[in-house]
This record gives sequence, structure tokens and C-alpha cells, in this order.
Amino acid sequence: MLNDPAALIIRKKTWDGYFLLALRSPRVARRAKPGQFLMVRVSGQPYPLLRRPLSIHARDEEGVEIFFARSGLGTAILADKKTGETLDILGPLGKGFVIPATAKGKSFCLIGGGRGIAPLYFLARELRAKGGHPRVFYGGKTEADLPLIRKFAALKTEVFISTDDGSLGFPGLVTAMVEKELARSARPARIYACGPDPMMKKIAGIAAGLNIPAQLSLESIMGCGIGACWGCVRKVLRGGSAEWVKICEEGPVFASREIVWDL
Amino acid sequence: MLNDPAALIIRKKTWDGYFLLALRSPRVARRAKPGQFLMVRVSGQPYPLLRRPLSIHARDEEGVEIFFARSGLGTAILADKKTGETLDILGPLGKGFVIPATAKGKSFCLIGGGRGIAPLYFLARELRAKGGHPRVFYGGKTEADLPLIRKFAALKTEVFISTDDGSLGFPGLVTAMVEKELARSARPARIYACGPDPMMKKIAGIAAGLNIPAQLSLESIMGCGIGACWGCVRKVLRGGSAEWVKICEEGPVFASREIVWDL
Amino acid sequence: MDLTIDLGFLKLRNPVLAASGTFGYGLEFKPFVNLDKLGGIVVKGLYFNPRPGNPPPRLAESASGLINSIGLQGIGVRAFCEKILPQLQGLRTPIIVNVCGETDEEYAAVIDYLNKDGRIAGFELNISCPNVKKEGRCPALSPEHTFSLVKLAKESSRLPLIVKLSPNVTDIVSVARAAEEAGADAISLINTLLAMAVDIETRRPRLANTFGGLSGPAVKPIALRMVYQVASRVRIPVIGMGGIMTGRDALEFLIVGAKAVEVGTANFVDPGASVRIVREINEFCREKKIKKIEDIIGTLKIDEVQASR
Amino acid sequence: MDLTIDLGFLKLRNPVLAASGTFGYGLEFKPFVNLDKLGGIVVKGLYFNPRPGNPPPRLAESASGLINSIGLQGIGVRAFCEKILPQLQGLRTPIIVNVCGETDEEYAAVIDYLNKDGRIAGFELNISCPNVKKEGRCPALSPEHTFSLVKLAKESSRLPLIVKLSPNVTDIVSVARAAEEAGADAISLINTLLAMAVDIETRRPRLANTFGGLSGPAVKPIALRMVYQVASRVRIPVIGMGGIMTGRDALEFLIVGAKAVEVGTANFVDPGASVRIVREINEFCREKKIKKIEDIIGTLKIDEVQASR
Ligand SMILES: Cc1cc2nc3c(=O)[nH]c(=O)nc-3n(C[C@H](O)[C@H](O)[C@H](O)COP(=O)(O)OP(=O)(O)OC[C@H]3O[C@@H](n4cnc5c(N)ncnc54)[C@H](O)[C@@H]3O)c2cc1C
Ligand SMILES: Cc1cc2nc3c(=O)[nH]c(=O)nc-3n(C[C@H](O)[C@H](O)[C@H](O)COP(=O)(O)OP(=O)(O)OC[C@H]3O[C@@H](n4cnc5c(N)ncnc54)[C@H](O)[C@@H]3O)c2cc1C
Ligand SMILES: Cc1cc2nc3c(=O)[nH]c(=O)nc-3n(C[C@H](O)[C@H](O)[C@H](O)COP(=O)(O)O)c2cc1C
Ligand SMILES: Cc1cc2nc3c(=O)[nH]c(=O)nc-3n(C[C@H](O)[C@H](O)[C@H](O)COP(=O)(O)O)c2cc1C
Ligand code: FES
Ligand code: FES
Repeated sequence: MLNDPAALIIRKKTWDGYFLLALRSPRVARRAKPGQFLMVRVSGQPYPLLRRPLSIHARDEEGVEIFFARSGLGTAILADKKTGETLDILGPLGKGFVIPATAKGKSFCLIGGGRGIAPLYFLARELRAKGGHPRVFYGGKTEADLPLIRKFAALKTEVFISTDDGSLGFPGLVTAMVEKELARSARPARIYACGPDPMMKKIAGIAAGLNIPAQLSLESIMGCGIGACWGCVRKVLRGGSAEWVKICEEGPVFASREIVWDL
Repeated sequence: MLNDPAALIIRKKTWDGYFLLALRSPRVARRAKPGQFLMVRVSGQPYPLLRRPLSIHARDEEGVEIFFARSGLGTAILADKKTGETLDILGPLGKGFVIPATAKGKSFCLIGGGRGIAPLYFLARELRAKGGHPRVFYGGKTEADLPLIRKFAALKTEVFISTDDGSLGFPGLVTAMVEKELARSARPARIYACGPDPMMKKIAGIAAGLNIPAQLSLESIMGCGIGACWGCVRKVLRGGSAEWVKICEEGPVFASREIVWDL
Repeated sequence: MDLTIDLGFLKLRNPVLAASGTFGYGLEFKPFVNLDKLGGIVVKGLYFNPRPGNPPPRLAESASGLINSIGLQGIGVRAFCEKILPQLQGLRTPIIVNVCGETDEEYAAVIDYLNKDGRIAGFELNISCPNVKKEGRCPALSPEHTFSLVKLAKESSRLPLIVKLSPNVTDIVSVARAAEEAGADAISLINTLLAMAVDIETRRPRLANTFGGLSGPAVKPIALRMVYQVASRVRIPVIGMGGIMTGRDALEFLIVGAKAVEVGTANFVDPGASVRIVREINEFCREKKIKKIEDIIGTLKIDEVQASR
Repeated sequence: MDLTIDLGFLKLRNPVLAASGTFGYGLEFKPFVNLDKLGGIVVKGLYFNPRPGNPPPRLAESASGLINSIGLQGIGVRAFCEKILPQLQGLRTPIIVNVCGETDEEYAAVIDYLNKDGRIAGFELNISCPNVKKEGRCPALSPEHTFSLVKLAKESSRLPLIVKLSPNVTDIVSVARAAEEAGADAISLINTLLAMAVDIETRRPRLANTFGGLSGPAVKPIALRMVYQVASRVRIPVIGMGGIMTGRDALEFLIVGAKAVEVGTANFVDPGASVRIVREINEFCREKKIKKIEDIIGTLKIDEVQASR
């Protein structure tokens, strides 16, 4: 993990409420693994004060990409950045997704809700590179929440689409679609998911019911992203007992069975 | 005075550390008089919090110009604004310079130090339009502080230049140049000046010594610009006794003899 | 949407008042807002006699905040009644006078003088200005002084009495209770936080008065906490303020129990802020299908795990 | 440029320390700063036993500020000595332990346990955390409790004792004096201001703990005021903090009388902040041809007109 105060924005893509920035930062890129994240400074001023946690959406030798939804002031400021400007980033942070050494030939179920899709693209590529078969379940409230369908399709993975309002694909929650699909297809080697808490909790239940190991990426408001503030904790089993564990350091990805849900 | 939340930046000029923005705002322009100012909102966020007071540098039917030095965060943000963006302005504020009804044929001495030159361009044009003869004394620390020489020259007024470091024109303080010039030329009908306090105080002394009426534009940190906060007061004679007077409302221009100097 | 608020002693068109010292005598804002759209106007602090105020510089900006040391410069009660009140006539919006005093007797004198004036809807007793005595001293720093002064004021007053508290205390609830016991009709808080800034070039305080009072968005989390603490411990209505810039900010104060809010520093940044905030509250309620603003007040939900602490 | 500071009981390479709770156990920052360039490191608050801390959410952002309710989650003294201290060995920078206690006895127990450890340069007695007892209660709210606790701690301690004060009080000077009289070697301030934030969508507090402590640039003007008040009234050294983001901020604290500063929230925003601030102080002094940083401390100039108030 390191601080690149001047990661150059070399490409920008915009959809309705969603944004992608490609950043030149070879040193961060070199270390990046799927499921890890960056802490991005959105302003050089004391307002907004904190950095924003954003997943690493993709990487190559030269740099990394972030993909995010405009959801508040910080992401709105980021959304206004232009190619040629620089960003101050910390990363790569956290532990990321565990990919089995024996991924080859196996099938994986990747589930992303809305902006939660962000880390799954990097993961899907990595699984592909290791000879695995990622199947992507991509859900949103409505059609506009699914800007990355083609990008995933270009990986030659199966992409299952759902929208809460039925405007595209399976009508209903992405978890309902996953349940239906898992019921009728072969059991995947592992589930990977990222999205809001209620969705993660639901997936934890599905995975437990079918006895599929699952890796869930959790969210929490973060003060530092580097384990220094104890602000980002979630309840996780450690040595049999529930503890407040820093997700920036030991997560944001956890094995589903470790996570204690008391929502 | 009114609030134009969307004055359009239609032209921008940049020098080394100095900036000019032309704003489309017909309603503000219609009311503007030389020596009046705007309160400009530099950020839609709570930081930096307060509006910045900036003189009206020029006006036409369509809008007004501001000319400013980058001196802190607020003016730095303003300096980054681009043509096509909008500004939230309040104005015109304050009372401005008093121009004698009988300006025609008379000579006036206009003295500006650094960014203090800003309101004097508008004034010089107005005096010209009334048939007066403004003579402009324009001083700065160094040559780079004098970006408006040609602009004043284009008004066909006499322009006297000074720099503290002697890099251009009279070497020394603008007040020294004024003193020298006043000693050898005809007495002007009035002195108008704008600049930092020590300069204003010196000019007050010169004007008193030569018994020339002087109008000085004062600076103060301002909370509101509209007389509501009592933050901008300066010591001014009112009915024979010194009072804290709001310069946003009763100034920023005062008759030199009204101002009490206890610096 | 019903935005009306009943304070018991006063009915307000809506819960948004302009805060004292930040709205002049109201007149200054006529070019920018329709004053009749406000819940109320608390005019600038008034002593019995005119006051010169503190020497400048009187303002310093801080991160998301403003430090002021105006020191209650003002025209005194007589000029207020003769010159200002006539210009405010015809307004439907209640005018509340922020009452100041160098001594307890002066507070009573201001109230006495204005009592007779039918054009005033009530008093806000300013016992909390940090800019007039040394290092911010003021009656609201002590429950005892608060009690005795409020009692005196209440005895003098024929009009409703709101008591404005200082945040510069260890235990805001005990001061609020002292005011309540002494007969206050309502409590308003917070006044500014005692603060300071230094110019490192000159090594001088940025304010000629050395100290000043901090206001604006920077203080909102502190203000909200105090308003919540007080609103849940006294029976009289609480008027909340401190850093309110938007309708959403105002709603936070209402949810923790304030019956109304005052908008201060925001008026400087956006002279239309007070009326904009009324509109934003209205829009929020419409969106959430809330029919009466009173249905929002004091509805903060605390979870079990939270309450247990 | 001589940046060294002599606190009497401890010599510092420079006046910039990392503030407790914002710098982890120091180790977290090794990738970003050369820890040897710091004046000192105050590690996260330690109870005798491991502490679970408060339930999340524990953080909420405010305008130029951060509200936290961590509640001193930590590993306890034993794990600290066994797992952390060995990793900090070899550092030239003094390590100061921020001492916590549920009871007065626990404070003493922490000190007792660590006294023997030669790897620690001193204690910072944290009597001011607003996140562990109900509504921010803590010993530093009362001069009496401060006095008795500091006395007890001082009797237990073989190492220098810095006492960390709370800003949530009416009279910071009386608390500081109580600490001084009880034998404190130095005073540090401010801890966070008791604060709150509400989510108007859910009508719940943003922090599970309801209350939290406000830090960051928003609080700087309040912190600076208190540091000035205390530094000019006690004889022991004062370590100032609250909202320091830059060398210029730090210099304000030194000018009003702090002998050193701690950098807190800034470490989150910029993990290199602490060492950057050392550099910025250095640059400022060089530019102004100041030879020794000690020549800046307490050099605030107050004009006549100011002093007269
Ligand atoms: C490990 C991790 C990875 C993430 N990756 C992505 C991603 O790739 N793409 C994406 O769109 N979003 C991602 N998020 C969520 C993203 O951090 C928030 O949407 C963002 O911080 C909101 O900031 P804001 O200023 O726009 O919103 P505001 O609501 O104004 O933010 C206020 C504060 O709350 C915090 N906050 C608000 N919402 C969240 C949230 N859901 N999670 C964490 N902190 C929050 C902000 O960081 C800030 O401190 C991720 C979150 C985490 C924890
Ligand atoms: C009536 C009036 C007219 C002015 N006209 C012009 C102009 O036409 N061109 C120009 O370049 N400057 C002008 N100034 C000065 C200008 O307002 C300041 O340079 C500007 O506010 C600095 O803001 P900042 O954020 O860049 O600096 P910062 O130092 O970061 O500002 C911090 C705070 O101090 C205030 N402040 C700082 N310096 C001054 C100052 N000298 N006067 C008043 N407030 C100050 C700011 O408004 C702000 O609130 C004028 C000032 C006044 C009072
Ligand atoms: C410039 C200024 C002047 C003030 N004058 C007064 C006053 O005369 N009487 C008073 O009770 N409060 C006064 N206050 C305090 C405000 O009414 C309000 O309590 C405080 O500013 C917090 O609210 P805000 O953050 O919305 O400004 C003043 C505040 C400011 C900024
Ligand atoms: C997340 C967080 C955790 C903190 N933990 C502690 C602590 O363990 N012990 C302590 O004395 N102060 C603690 N503090 C207070 C800081 O040390 C400091 O006093 C305060 O934040 C003000 O400084 P700042 O504005 O520079 O952050 C904590 C502050 C924050 C923001
Ligand atoms: S975000 Fe600070 S410890 Fe995790
Ligand atoms: S700036 Fe507010 S009264 Fe003049």
C-alpha cells in the first residue's frame, strides 16, 4: 500500500449517474488484487474532509480503474473531474477476494448490486485468466443502473440481468434471480458478492443453505482505510467469538460464514 | 442591490497572479456605479464559507467586470473559473465614489495600488464620460503588478507608473510619485484612491496638506456586504464624533477627512 | 402541508426564524426575501443605550465557520422603537427582540421599555453573548446566574420570554433547567462557541478582541447534540440553531426535538437562505407525505443497543 | 534550524507528535512516513484489558469535521507490550501511551503495568474521552475528579505524566490548574467535542452510540482558544491539538503558547501529514529567519486596545 498523490486521469466514461475513471498509477497497479480498494481524496480542502473508499474496478500494467455511482457530495466532485486532472489515492488497501489455487475449469457465481458490481469486473478477469468460469449476476433498481452489461459480456462470461422494476431482464431482486438460477444449474465452486447489506445478508443465507463457500465484500464508512482509526468495524467471528473487526484491514471481503448479521 | 445567482462568465483574462472576469448580469449592471462592489460566492459548499467582496471594475449594458489578485483560497478558486461557468453575485453594494456634478473640464487624480486599481477603471471611464480629465497613478510592488497599463492608456488618460522595486516607471511608492507630481502640476479637483490601509493613510495626509478633497475606498473583511452583520466597521466621523461605521453600507468609499486613522 | 408551529405562547407560520445578529433589523433583507414568509425575525441584540461594539477586525473565517467579535454594536431601545419598528409595521411575521444588558438591571430596563410596545411579539433574553465581557463571560455560564436573571426578566416582562443559552458550558441541561424553573417560556440555543484565530505573519490575534464566537456549519454537530439534550429534558419549547444552511439541516434539529429553528450565518452566505429553508422543509415533507410539520418534531429513533448506553 | 523542544521531563526532536487514536499503534503509518522524523507518537488509548469498543456506525462526517464514537476499542496492556512494543523497537521517536480506565483504579493499573517497561517515554492520561460513558461523561469535566485522579496516577507513575483535557467544560483553566496542582508534568488538549448527527431519512442518529466526538479543522478555533487560555495560566508545558492540518495551523498553537502539538484527524486525510507538518514548520522558520522553534512559542502579541478588554 502506498500513497500516489498524483494519479493521472487518463480516461473517463460517463453514464446516467455512473462514472468510470482510468488512472495512471503503475506502482499501485502493480500491487492490486481483486477486491482491494483505494482511498481517494476528493478535495484538497478540509471539506469534504475524508477520503472516499472505492474498489479497484480493473487494472493493467499502467494503472487502475474506478467505477462509481454519484451518491453524495464526494462522488459528485469526483464525477466532475476531467481527463488530465490528477487524483490523490492510497492503495491498494484491504485483503481482497480469495481465489482458489485450483480455479481452473470451475464455475463461480459473481453477484453485484448497483455500484457493488465495481470490484467484480477485476475479479471476473482474474478468474478468467486462471481458467475459471465466472457467471455474473448483475442487478439494479432499473435499467440505468446496469451500465456495465456489455463490458462483462465482452469477457465472454454469462451475464444474468435483473431489475427491481422489471425494466430489463429478470424482474425482481438480484438475489431472487440468483436463487432461481442456482436451483436449476450446477453448484458453483464459490460465490462472490458485493452490494448493500440486506443483499449481502440474503446471499449469506442462500450460500449457507446450499453449502457453497461465499466471499462477501462489505461496506462501512471509513476514516482512514489503513487500520488506524477503528472506525470501519463490522461484527466478524474470530476464534469462535464475535468481534468488531476493521474491514479496511481484514476485509473488505470476508468469508460469508465469518460475518455476524445483526441488522 | 440584488442577488444574481447565475451571472455568466463571458470573458476571462489572465495575467501573472491577476485575473479579469466579465460577467453577464444586466440587472446588476444597470444599477452599478463606480466604487460599488459585489459579494461573490466562490463555492457552493460550506468551505470557504463567506462571499468575497470585489469591486466593480467596469460595466456596460450587459454586465460587469471584476479584476482581482489571487491572494488566498477564495480568489484562487475564482481564478480557476472558466468562461461559460456561472457565479453567484450580490450587488451592486455600497455607495461608491462621489463624482461632482461639475466634473466637466476638471482634472482628477486617481491613485491605485496593486489590486486597488480595480474600481478606478470604472471611475475613470465615468469621469471621462462626464468630460473630466482623470490622471491615473498606478503603483505596484513590481512590473507584474501593473497589468492594466494599456487598458488605462486606451482611455486616453495620463497614466503614471511606479514600482517599489523600480522595475518599471517611478522607483518607489506610488504615494511618493503622487506627492512629487502634485507638487509640480496644477491642483486636481479631487483625489480618488484605493489600496491598502497604509497607502490610504498616506494619501489622506497628502490630500489634507494640499487641501484637496479626497475620496478613499477602504477595505475590511466582510461577513455579509449588506449591512446585516456589523463586521466590516471602520472608525469614521459622524456628527463630529468617531463611530464604528459599516463600510459595506456607508462606504466602502469615504471622504478622506471623515476617516479616523488609528493604525 | 401544514408548517405551522404552536409554541404555546406564540403561533408561527412555520418553524424558521432569522437568528439575532445575522439578520440586521430585518430591513436589510427586504431586497432578497419576502419577510412575510418567515416564521419569525429575531432582531439584533439591543442594550438600553446605543453601544459602540468592539474594535475591528471583528470577523475571521475558519474552516466551514465564522468567528465574530461584533460585541453587540447597536442603536439602543429608543432609536429602535422610533426608527426601526415603524419600518417593520405591516409585517405579518412576529418580531422578537434580542435583549442584552451590561447588568441584570439593564436587561430589566430594556424589557420595561419595550413591554409597552404592541409591535413586538416577544423577547429573546441574550444571556450568552461571548463578546462583551472578558474571555466570554456571560450569565448563561452558570445555572445560578441564569436562574436569577431569568426570574428578574420574567417578572418585568409582559411578553413571552425565550432564553438563549451558551454552548460554552459543561452541563447545558442544568442551565436549561434553571431557565425553565425561573419561568422561561422557551429556550433557544446555541449562541456562538468561544474561539480564536491567529495570524502567524503578524503573530497577532485575527480579531482585535482576541476572542470571538464561532458559528456556521462547523458547529452544527455540537449544536445538534445540545439541542437534543435540552429538548429531551425540559418541558418548555426549544428553538434550535447552529450551522443551519439547508432545509435538511433544519430537519435534523426538528427531529431531535426543536420546535423551531433559527438561521444565522447562512443569511450572510445566501441572503435568501431563511426562506429557501422554509421551502426545502416543505418539499421534504411533501415528498415523504408528512402532513404536519409537528409530526416530525422529536421523532428521533434510538435503537435498543443505543439506548442501553 | 533548531526544532528541538525541551518539555523539562522529555526532549523532543521537534514539536510535532501524532495524536492518540489517530495514528494506530504507529505501525500503520510505516508505509507512509519515516516515524523517526516525528517529535513523538502517542499510541491509541489503552485499557488494562482488551475493549470491544462501540457498535458501528462509529464515524460520521460533518462540515470540515469528523464525529467518532470508537469507544476506545483496543487490545489491552498485555498484548500491547507483547505484540506491539517489539515492533516499535529501534525507533528513536519517543512512544507515549494514552492511558484509559473505566475506574480510577484501572488507570492506576495500566500505569503500574507499563511503568516497568523501558520502551515507553511517558503517559498521556486520557481523562477526557467522550465516547465511553453516558452522554460524554468523563473525569476531565470536573476539576475535583481531575485532581484526585491525576494525583493517584502521579503516585503510581514512574514516568512523566501528561494529562489530556476535555473541551466540553465551562472553565478549562480551572481543570488545567487542578491537573497542575495534582502534579501533572504537562497538559495536552483538546480531546473531541461532544457532538451528534442525524440521518433525516431514517430519523436515527448517524452514530450507533448516538453521541460522538467532533475533531478536525472545524474545531480548530475552539481548540486554539483553550490552548491559549491554559498556556497563559499554568506553569507546566502545554501540548496543543485540534484541527491541525498544516504547518501554519501548528504554528498558531505554538504562538499562543503550546510547547508542542499533536496531529490527529489530519493523519486520516493524508497519512504523511505529521511529517509534512514538521517540514512546513521548518520552512516557515527558515523563511522568517527564526533560528530556534522555541523562539516562537508563546509570542502572541496583544495590542493595548485588546488587552484592555
Ligand atoms: C471498501 C469499499 C469499496 C467501495 N467501492 C465502491 C465502488 O467501487 N463504487 C462505488 O460507487 N461505491 C463504492 N463504495 C461506496 C462509496 O465509498 C460511497 O458511495 C462513497 O463514499 C459516498 O461518498 P459521497 O461523498 O458521495 O457520499 P456522502 O453520503 O456525502 O458521504 C458522506 C460520508 O459517508 C461515507 N459513505 C457514504 N456512503 C457510504 C457507503 N455506502 N460506504 C462507505 N462509506 C460511505 C463517505 O465516504 C463519507 O465519509 C465502496 C465502499 C467501501 C467501504
Ligand atoms: C469593498 C472591497 C472591494 C474589494 N475589491 C477588490 C478587487 O476589486 N480586487 C481584488 O483583488 N481585491 C479586492 N478586495 C479585496 C478582496 O476582497 C480580498 O482579496 C479577498 O477577499 C481575499 O479572499 P481570499 O479568499 O483570496 O483570501 P483569504 O485570505 O483566504 O480570505 C480569508 C477571509 O478574509 C477576507 N479577506 C482577506 N483579505 C481581505 C481584504 N484585503 N479585504 C477584505 N477582506 C479580505 C476574505 O474575504 C475572507 O473572508 C476588495 C475588498 C473590499 C472590502
Ligand atoms: C455576526 C454575528 C452576530 C451575532 N449577534 C448576535 C446577537 O446580537 N444576539 C444573539 O443572541 N446572538 C447573536 N449571534 C449568534 C447567532 O444568533 C447564533 O446563535 C449563532 O450564530 C449560531 O447560529 P448559526 O451557526 O446559524 O450562525 C450572532 C452571530 C453572528 C455570526
Ligand atoms: C477516530 C479517533 C479516535 C481517537 N481516539 C483517541 C484515544 O484513543 N485517546 C485520546 O486521548 N484521544 C483520542 N482521540 C482524540 C484525538 O487524539 C484528538 O484529541 C482530537 O481528535 C483533536 O485533534 P484533531 O482535530 O487533530 O483530530 C481520537 C480522535 C479520533 C478522531
Ligand atoms: S477505516 Fe480506519 S481503521 Fe478502517
Ligand atoms: S459586511 Fe456585514 S455589515 Fe458590512
